[in-house]
Amino acid sequence: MAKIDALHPWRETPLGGAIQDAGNARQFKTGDWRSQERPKTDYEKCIKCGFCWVYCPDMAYTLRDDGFYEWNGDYCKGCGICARECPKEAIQMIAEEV
Amino acid sequence: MITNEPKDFKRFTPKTLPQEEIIVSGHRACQGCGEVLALRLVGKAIGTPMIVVSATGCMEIISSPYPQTAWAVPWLHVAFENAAAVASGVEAGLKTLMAKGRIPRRKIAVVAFAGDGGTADIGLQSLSGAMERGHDFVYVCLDNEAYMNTGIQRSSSTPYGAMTTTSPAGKVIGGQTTWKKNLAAIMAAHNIPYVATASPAYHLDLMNKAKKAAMIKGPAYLHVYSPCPTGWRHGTDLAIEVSRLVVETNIFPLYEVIDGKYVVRKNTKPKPVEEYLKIQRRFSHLTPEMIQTIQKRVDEEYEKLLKLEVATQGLEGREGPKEEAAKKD
Amino acid sequence: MIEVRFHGRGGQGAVTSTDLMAQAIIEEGRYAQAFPLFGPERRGAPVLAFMRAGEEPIRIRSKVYHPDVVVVLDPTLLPIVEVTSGLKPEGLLIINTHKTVEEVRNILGYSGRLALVDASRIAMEEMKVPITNTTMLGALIRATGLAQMASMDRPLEKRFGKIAERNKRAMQRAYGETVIEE
Amino acid sequence: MSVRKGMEVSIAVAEAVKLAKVDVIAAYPITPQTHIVEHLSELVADGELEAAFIPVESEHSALSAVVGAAAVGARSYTATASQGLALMHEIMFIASSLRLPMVMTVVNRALSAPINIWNDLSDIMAERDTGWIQLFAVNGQEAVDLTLQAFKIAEDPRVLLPVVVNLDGFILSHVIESVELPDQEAVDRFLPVFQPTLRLDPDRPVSMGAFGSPDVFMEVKKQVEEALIGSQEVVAEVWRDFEKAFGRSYQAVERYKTQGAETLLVTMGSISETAMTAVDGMREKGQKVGLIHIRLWRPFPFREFFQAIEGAKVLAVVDRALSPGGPGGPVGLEIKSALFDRRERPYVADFVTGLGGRDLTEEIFEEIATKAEQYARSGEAMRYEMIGVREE
Repeated sequence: MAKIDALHPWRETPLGGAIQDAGNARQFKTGDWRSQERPKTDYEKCIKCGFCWVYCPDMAYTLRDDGFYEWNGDYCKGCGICARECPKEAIQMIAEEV
Repeated sequence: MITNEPKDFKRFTPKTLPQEEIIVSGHRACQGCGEVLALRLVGKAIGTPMIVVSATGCMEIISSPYPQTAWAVPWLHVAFENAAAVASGVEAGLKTLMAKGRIPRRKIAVVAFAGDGGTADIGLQSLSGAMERGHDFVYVCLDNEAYMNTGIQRSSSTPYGAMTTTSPAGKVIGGQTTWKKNLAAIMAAHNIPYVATASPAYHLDLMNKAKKAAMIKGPAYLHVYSPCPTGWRHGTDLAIEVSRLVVETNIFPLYEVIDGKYVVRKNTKPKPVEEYLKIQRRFSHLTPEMIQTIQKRVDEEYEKLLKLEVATQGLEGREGPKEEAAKKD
Repeated sequence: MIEVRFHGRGGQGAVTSTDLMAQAIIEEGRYAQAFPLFGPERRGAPVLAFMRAGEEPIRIRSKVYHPDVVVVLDPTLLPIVEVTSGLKPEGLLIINTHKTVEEVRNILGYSGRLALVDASRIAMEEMKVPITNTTMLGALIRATGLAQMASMDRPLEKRFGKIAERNKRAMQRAYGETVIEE
Repeated sequence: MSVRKGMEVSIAVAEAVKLAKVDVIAAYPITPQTHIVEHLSELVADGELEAAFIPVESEHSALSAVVGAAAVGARSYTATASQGLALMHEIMFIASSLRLPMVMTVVNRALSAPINIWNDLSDIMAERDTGWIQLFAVNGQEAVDLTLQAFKIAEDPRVLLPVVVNLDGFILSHVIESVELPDQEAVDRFLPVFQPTLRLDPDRPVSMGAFGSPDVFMEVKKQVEEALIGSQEVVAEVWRDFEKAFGRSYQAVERYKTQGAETLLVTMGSISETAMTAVDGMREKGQKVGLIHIRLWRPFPFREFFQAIEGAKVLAVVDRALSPGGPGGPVGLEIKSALFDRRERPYVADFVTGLGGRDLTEEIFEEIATKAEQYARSGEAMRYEMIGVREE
């Protein structure tokens, strides 16, 4: 289990336990949760519809300048929604190398 | 077809979807979570500046493992049954501080997120109060049809027949014995300006409704279907598939109630409910009779909805259902 | 008293492993305790579960910090979780992997007692699912003698009913195919 | 120049909330708090108080809404009693741990069952461990003054904790008595506009109310505890400022004729005034009796308490709540524990009385003081006694 980082002494605990650094959960790489498979995009088939980006619960796709969508292994949990919803079957789930 | 959308409301199109996210990667939702996806799309549609109030539940737990937060917008969680009450205080506080010039006057979307348990059961009273008082905020019920954060216990929003850990598929009682509480109807009965149901598979429809809800002055209620692979026992890749099937089978019709007038997205050739039920193991124990009961009730509820549309819009002899269905979303 | 730590992922039945093992030990008239790392278990996320076994009633309620045995149900955890942390010097590490002893020792930089078995393959062949929780119990029993294989029958039947038989077969195969290296 | 007027104490408290220029009020009606929230509604409706009044559907939502308002930086207020306070119980702990300043008036009333709308302290005593600063008013003037002070204490950056001001239901809240309302300018100088430290602000997003795992929970709780203990200095400071501004002094533990007293009555709330009159009578008859009343209940003022009881041989504690099956009334319990490791300790006799609005007359206080002395002389250990209950 990834230890929660920044276990500070009580005096350094932020007021009321409020987390000041919005979005700092990005530090936690949920990509470690993949164990079986991960998606791979065949850009020949991709028509830039963006469904992979729209339907990803973990926002593991980012829009590239060329209009294609880039997969980010740091956060993808390997659920397979993108592969299933890609209208052109451009995304296949491939085995995670163990 | 009445379409009195707010004045400067422009519908999202596939090309005009905003990039901004209100929640970031690194949250701890399960693989393939439909609820965090629904939350993300609603937040993206409403956009900032926004202040979010969450009820206790999956979305609150997975997004705020102190000292980390997945929220990119200001966020407050107090307890399980008071998201609407806390949001009332946030809204009233902002309004007064702006009136007194203590903070800049601008439109800040106040959005409350809660699950079905936090909305239909423990939080119903504070929700009713906030709606009746007319606070200018959006309440979003992310309906994954059971208490998932505590381990898949039944709620009043669990569908008839579904197996949960407190409505088990027993030899004598086969799963949930009650029909799903109709929250959208309860909210519509509060005569608030806007109520809508939405499903992540119809993301443009969902996002347009969320945007409209935020733009309309006064309280708005969004009931968003939110698949949970862990709780519904289906593949982690099926969140969108079940979100589509639930609409195609008329189990979860998509509609709006704008100033009391129902606007229903027609579906005149619904798929049989079985197609939806069979891909989820929470329904694997259903007998043919139970499936028939569900089919019959689903058809009745859908007919009721169409009648409500006619009744509330008071329009006679408008376009028949066939022409309606032709218009694809 | 023996203390065991199980490493798995949410939804993979790590907790079931500890429960079944504890039940079997108790059926043999000895004492055992099984419990997960309490907290919200999320499908896919790395999780821990613990077990204690002994001749006398066990009166410890804290987590296991210095296990005698560590069982790793899922090889994909090795790069991201320090599975050997707190393991006693003379402790035993049991891993579901198709890799060889040398490869595992290099990856982990671990020179202690090691037991390996390709539980994923066995589970797929015997049960058609990549769930290795019962399969790995075969390896655990083989490597530690914590209980008799026969003592697993009733707990397995109670827990899995019709599909208990498949689980038993997978467990038997793991018992046979486990490679132990002092 | 402010002038003394005859006014119902509830109305006076509402006027104090107006003087404090509160931003948001959220309240649900409950006897005997209703006159406060009714008058506040009138002030808002007449435009005399620029504030949002949220007529919530329950006390649980009242405190929840106030937490929401405080979280966006609004000066926020609510008032309740008895069952309403009990319904807020869950949120009381959360408000303090979120370090959000707010002020609540509790018009003390008995907890059911049997349902009873009259006065005792059972409602607030059930909230002892919620992390709120707790103050007690003895008369109408104090109720006004403490309300203004409560906002200043709560909002002090060294404190940032919610504050509750207790005043007895009916026997104080519904009494017309002489009250001097300070003028607005003086209050504005004493209590400037609220400058929030923690605020939900889209330009600087923070997450409040996060999920605290075992690794971090105790650190957050330690911070709240230290803030609560540390708040005692700020309370004293605020009282000094108040005295400079308005000429009325306040102490954590107030004394009445304690010089040369061997027996001290220990009271809380408005019954202290009746007890003072009883002390006058006993002093005239030569009984060496005095009185202290605890104004600051949380954080418990140990130092001031020990100073106030110096020289006393017997403490006759008047508890207005019972801790069933426990070592007696909550106040007696706390005093015995505070004294436990003192070298010399006065004899402590704890009397639970006046529950559910039973009237406390001078005679009862004389009986309490006299009985306490008898117990002390007999050297017999006395856990507590419910005095005033009909035996026959």
